Amino acid sequence: MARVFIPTMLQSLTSGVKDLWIDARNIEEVVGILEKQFPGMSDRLLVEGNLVSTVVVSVDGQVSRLGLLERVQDESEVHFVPNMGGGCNGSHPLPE
Amino acid sequence: MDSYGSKAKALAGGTDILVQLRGNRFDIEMLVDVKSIPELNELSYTVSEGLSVGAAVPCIRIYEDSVVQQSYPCLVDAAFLIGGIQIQSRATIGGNLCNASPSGDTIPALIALEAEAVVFSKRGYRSIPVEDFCVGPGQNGLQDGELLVSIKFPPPKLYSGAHFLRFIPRNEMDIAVANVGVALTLDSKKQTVESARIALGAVGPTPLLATKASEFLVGKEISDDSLYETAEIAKQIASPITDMRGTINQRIHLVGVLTRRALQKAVERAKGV
Amino acid sequence: MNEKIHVKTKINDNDVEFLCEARQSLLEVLRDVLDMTGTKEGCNDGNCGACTVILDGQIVDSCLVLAVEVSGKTITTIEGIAGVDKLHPIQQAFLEQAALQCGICTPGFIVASKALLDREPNVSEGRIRHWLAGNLCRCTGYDKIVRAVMAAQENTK
Amino acid sequence: MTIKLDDKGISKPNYKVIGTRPIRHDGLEKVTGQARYSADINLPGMLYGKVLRSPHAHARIRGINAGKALALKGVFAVITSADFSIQSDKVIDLGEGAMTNPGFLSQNVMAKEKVLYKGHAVAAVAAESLHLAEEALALIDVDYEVMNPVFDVREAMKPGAPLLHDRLYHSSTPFMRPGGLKDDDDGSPGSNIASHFVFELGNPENAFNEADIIVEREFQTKPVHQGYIEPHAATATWNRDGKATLWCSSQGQFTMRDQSAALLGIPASNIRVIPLEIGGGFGGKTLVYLEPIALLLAKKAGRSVKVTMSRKEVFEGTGPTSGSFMRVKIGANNDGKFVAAEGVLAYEAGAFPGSPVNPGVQCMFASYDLKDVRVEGYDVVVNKQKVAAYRAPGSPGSCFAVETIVDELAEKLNIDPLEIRRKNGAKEGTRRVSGPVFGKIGYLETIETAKAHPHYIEPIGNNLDGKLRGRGVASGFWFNGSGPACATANVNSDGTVSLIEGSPDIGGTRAMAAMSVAEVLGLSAQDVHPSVGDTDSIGYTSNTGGSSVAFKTGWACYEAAQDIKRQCIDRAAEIWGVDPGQVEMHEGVLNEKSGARRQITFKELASVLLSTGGPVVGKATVDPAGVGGAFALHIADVEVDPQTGKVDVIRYTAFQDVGRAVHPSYVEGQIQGGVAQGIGWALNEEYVFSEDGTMLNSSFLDYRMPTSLDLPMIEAVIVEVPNPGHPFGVRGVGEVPIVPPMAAIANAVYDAIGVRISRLPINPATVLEAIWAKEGSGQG
Repeated sequence: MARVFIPTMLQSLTSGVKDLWIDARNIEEVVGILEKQFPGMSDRLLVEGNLVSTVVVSVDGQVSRLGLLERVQDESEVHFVPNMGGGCNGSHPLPE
Repeated sequence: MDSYGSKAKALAGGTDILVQLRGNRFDIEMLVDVKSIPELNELSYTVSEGLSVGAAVPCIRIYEDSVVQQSYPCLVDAAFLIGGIQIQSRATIGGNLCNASPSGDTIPALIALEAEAVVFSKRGYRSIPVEDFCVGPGQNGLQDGELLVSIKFPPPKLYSGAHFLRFIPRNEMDIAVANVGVALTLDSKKQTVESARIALGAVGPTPLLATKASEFLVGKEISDDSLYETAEIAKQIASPITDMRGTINQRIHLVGVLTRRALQKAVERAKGV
Repeated sequence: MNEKIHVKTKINDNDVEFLCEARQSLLEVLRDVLDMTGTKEGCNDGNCGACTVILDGQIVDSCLVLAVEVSGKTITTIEGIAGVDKLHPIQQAFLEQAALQCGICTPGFIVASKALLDREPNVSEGRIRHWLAGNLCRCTGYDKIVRAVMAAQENTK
Repeated sequence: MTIKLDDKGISKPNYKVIGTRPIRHDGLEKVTGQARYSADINLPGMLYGKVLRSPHAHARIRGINAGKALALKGVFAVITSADFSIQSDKVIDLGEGAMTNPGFLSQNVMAKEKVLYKGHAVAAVAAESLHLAEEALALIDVDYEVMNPVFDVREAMKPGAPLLHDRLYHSSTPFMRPGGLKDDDDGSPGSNIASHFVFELGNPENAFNEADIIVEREFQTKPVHQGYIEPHAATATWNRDGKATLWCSSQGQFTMRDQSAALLGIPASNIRVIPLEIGGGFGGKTLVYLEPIALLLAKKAGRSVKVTMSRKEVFEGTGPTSGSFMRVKIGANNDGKFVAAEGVLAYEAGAFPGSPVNPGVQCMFASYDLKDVRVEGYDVVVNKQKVAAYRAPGSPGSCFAVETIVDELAEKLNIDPLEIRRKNGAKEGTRRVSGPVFGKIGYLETIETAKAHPHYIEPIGNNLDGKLRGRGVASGFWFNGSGPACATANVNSDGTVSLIEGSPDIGGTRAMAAMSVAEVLGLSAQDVHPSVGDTDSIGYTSNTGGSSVAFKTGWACYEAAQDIKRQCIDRAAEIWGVDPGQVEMHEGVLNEKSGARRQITFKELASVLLSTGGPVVGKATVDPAGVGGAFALHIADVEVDPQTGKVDVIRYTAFQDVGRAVHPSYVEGQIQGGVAQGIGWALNEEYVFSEDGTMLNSSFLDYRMPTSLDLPMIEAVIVEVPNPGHPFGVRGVGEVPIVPPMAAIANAVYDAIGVRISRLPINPATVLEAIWAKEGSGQG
């Protein structure tokens, strides 16, 4: 089971639930289970079956660069966070 | 130049005029390089006549001149802080004067030093006291066909001292928020002021001679109080505007601070400290 | 305005002739006519020093010199600072002291520093800072540049 | 690698090249004037392009008539927005991670229908000379219908404010969005707020009730520019087969290619971007401005075209960073422990959405261990230049606010300002407001180093000449970055390696890249020749940005070298007729582990490669996770002239955990440069606008960046807490040093004159007014 955190502004979809334990092998399954439990979630996280490009997944404190393919281990901590990576990832390209 | 009238301008150092031309600040048809005219390049001094600085003499030549350093340190103050070295290699106090900027960095020093602008045209030479030379922001008193030839400074008097100060937010490469030139002469005991000239810049449409403050100081004994009072009177003539470089309150306040500090330094110089 | 004027001058010890318009600056001619692009344009109004050259022994902003004014004069640009097989001590010091990052202001700083050390072989940190105040650098905070000029001064002794 | 322990017992690899200070590889060209920057390309028959810019801050374009300009002899092409391909204003992904809204980007490059700031590009010409192009611009008639502008972020948020975009999409997800337009049939009211979002941990509302003391203040900052000395320039050719070449300097040749291709509606592979030396970027060279214009002019004119910006155009036509309004409060108990914090940030995006408010809210409390914290951000469009990234985007403003309040808390609670930071400092396991916890970070080590440093221990010195001295400290945080990066390394027969990588080198990263390869192969740094590849000669590499290059590209170079090493081992095994497992490579020598124990040096092997099976080329593509955040702690001493309000910085020391300093000189340089920019931001830099939105100080004379006379020597103290997520322990360096200076100086000014200043810049007028307000007088 992985502990999945709901971003503050998506907690309106979860009636205030801030985090929950989900049994999933990867992020794709995490999002699927979230959607089942809290309809509307995948609308906010996915576009055409992929993570919205402004979203990245953080697993155990590390920003994953694999998106939905990122594997989730037992006891993993999963967050959906704004894409802050370097380079041109981000609506706001980051400087040197 | 005569045939082009107002469509002709003289090019000396070019550090202002070329920038202004690129910014389409005025419409001219002829730019005359006056650096090659020998008379405009002369820097000469005699004990009886004082100093004559050709209009095309660059600042670096002025402040590195040993006579100027010795006898007109206030002119060094002013010429030394125009732009960086690259600008000082080109910029001239003649150009500075003709540019007639309200904040022009040598002009209050020239006014304090009782400088006169020597002007030539087909009609011959005439002299204009520097305090009368600027007639408005960016406007000098030259008529069409007239050329500034040199600036003359009277010989320094015994027990006299002068100083120029400006205030800028950076330490170099900046335009004055306010600037002040002062010159004074003390009595033989070096205690009482016999004559004084205080000039202010960037606090009015043109650099100003602060007549009332200057006159107030005459006959006063040197003290913190008398200098402070003089500075307070100098503030009265200031009529600055608020712009991106400073506010009205800030500028008036700075006139007081700079006048006080410049007077103290001028007194030290007069006393030979 | 478009009529070309013939100018003879001396650049980096070579006699050079060029044609220019009256309105063209020395900087434009160096870069666009003579393809000497080592001299950089940062502001074109005399406030950054990137285009510094030595004109008859004095440093100037070449953007504020009309090309026609250099007739009969002597100019040194960044391309003329190093010897044929050896860098100038200032250039060497800039490399050793890591005194450049992006490098766009570097030619101006090196030319200005050379003029300073040619005039004044014993300069203080304060004098270096004053002399270089007309040259802007946005990368280094000047620390390593000032140290490089001080190091070059030691090395030239 | 050999691991040794340093005096603190921390293991430290025995590097031979990493941590040394070789002369940078591109240095000689740069000190002799040979290096070619963006404006240094002169092609045969080349035309000169210039851009016409809007004189209004907000106006509808009724029509553009370029007939007279085109009729001028020597003018070859005029373009307007009509020449650009039509772009959607909907949020779309450009691919390969570039998320810029192409509609807005296109309109920023060339205004369509409306101009949204003074300086906004409306047309461009190509002519035989620069002066002729400028003359032609003056002949273009643009018919404007002038509209009411709005400049201030708070004004723009009010109902009834002039709207920049009639149908701006209002986003309320926690994720940054590049902004977009609503559907035509969406009848919701218009707004200038492109995005509003909240992050919350715990229950700050309740937690504030537990506080013994709460400090709350409002802060304001102005737009400031990156101030790179090299103005933008782009040169393009467009062949008859539709293939184009673009020479420009940028922070990412691939970004320039992809953005240009999207705006022109052509395949990215039709454009080859050749990166030139870049004369400073600091975030400002991550967006296209002139590049698509140069391409279009070249296409239309049928000749190569160079387009350049003047300094005024750089200020007026490119992106500074946001002006901002912030309200921040922190509650603490009497022993100095923070119990709750809250911040509301409204950042100006300029004409199109995309301010750095999101990183701003995420960085602001990142230095502190807070269980109950709430941050809220607004991205707001105003009639100013579209903001671009600037060094640690978003963080300097919000950290200025937080670090000022932390200083006030320390003062009120009578706790040493470093101690209060240590007591509340973030460490491994601390949860950030956005949720994730920190891995191994070096904030506390940075504070401890500062505490023991002479600058903190030594007294500040006496006041001289009526000037008042003060000392201030402040912290800062930046995430650091990663991204895709590529490297290929060719072994030359002389035993050197030619290295091609994809990151434009702004401040010495080629040296870093070469050193990474040299370390692995046991070569000297000078035996590796690094260069930055063009878009056709190296794999996709994301921008030089986010403090990512030493991390990602350094990693790619490390892997490329490992690839070479593996191949060399295989080759030696082949030559010796042994199993590759029998060969190891150590410090540039290949050894047979047992048996004959033969040896061959890398250099010897390199000379026989062609006769033993062919060349060896190492390659690597990476997209690494494992980024380690950066913390900085700065100490500033200032001297304030209370009569003029002028502040001089007289001593400055910056402490920073860099993970591992690959080339310490350039690490110091990055720190010193960031500090210098921060001092400029703190004291004098700002965009000053007239009431009609004209930037009044669009020159280096009046946009007052520090000169050499305005700065002291800046001591950079490198702290190394290696990042376990990188082969060499690298974190990233360039950005975080700009974060603390504004607060450090504000705190020092407070120490000197006893007035808290909460609006930047802390220029003489501001200081004077603060002193007058304190003294209760109109003037001093």
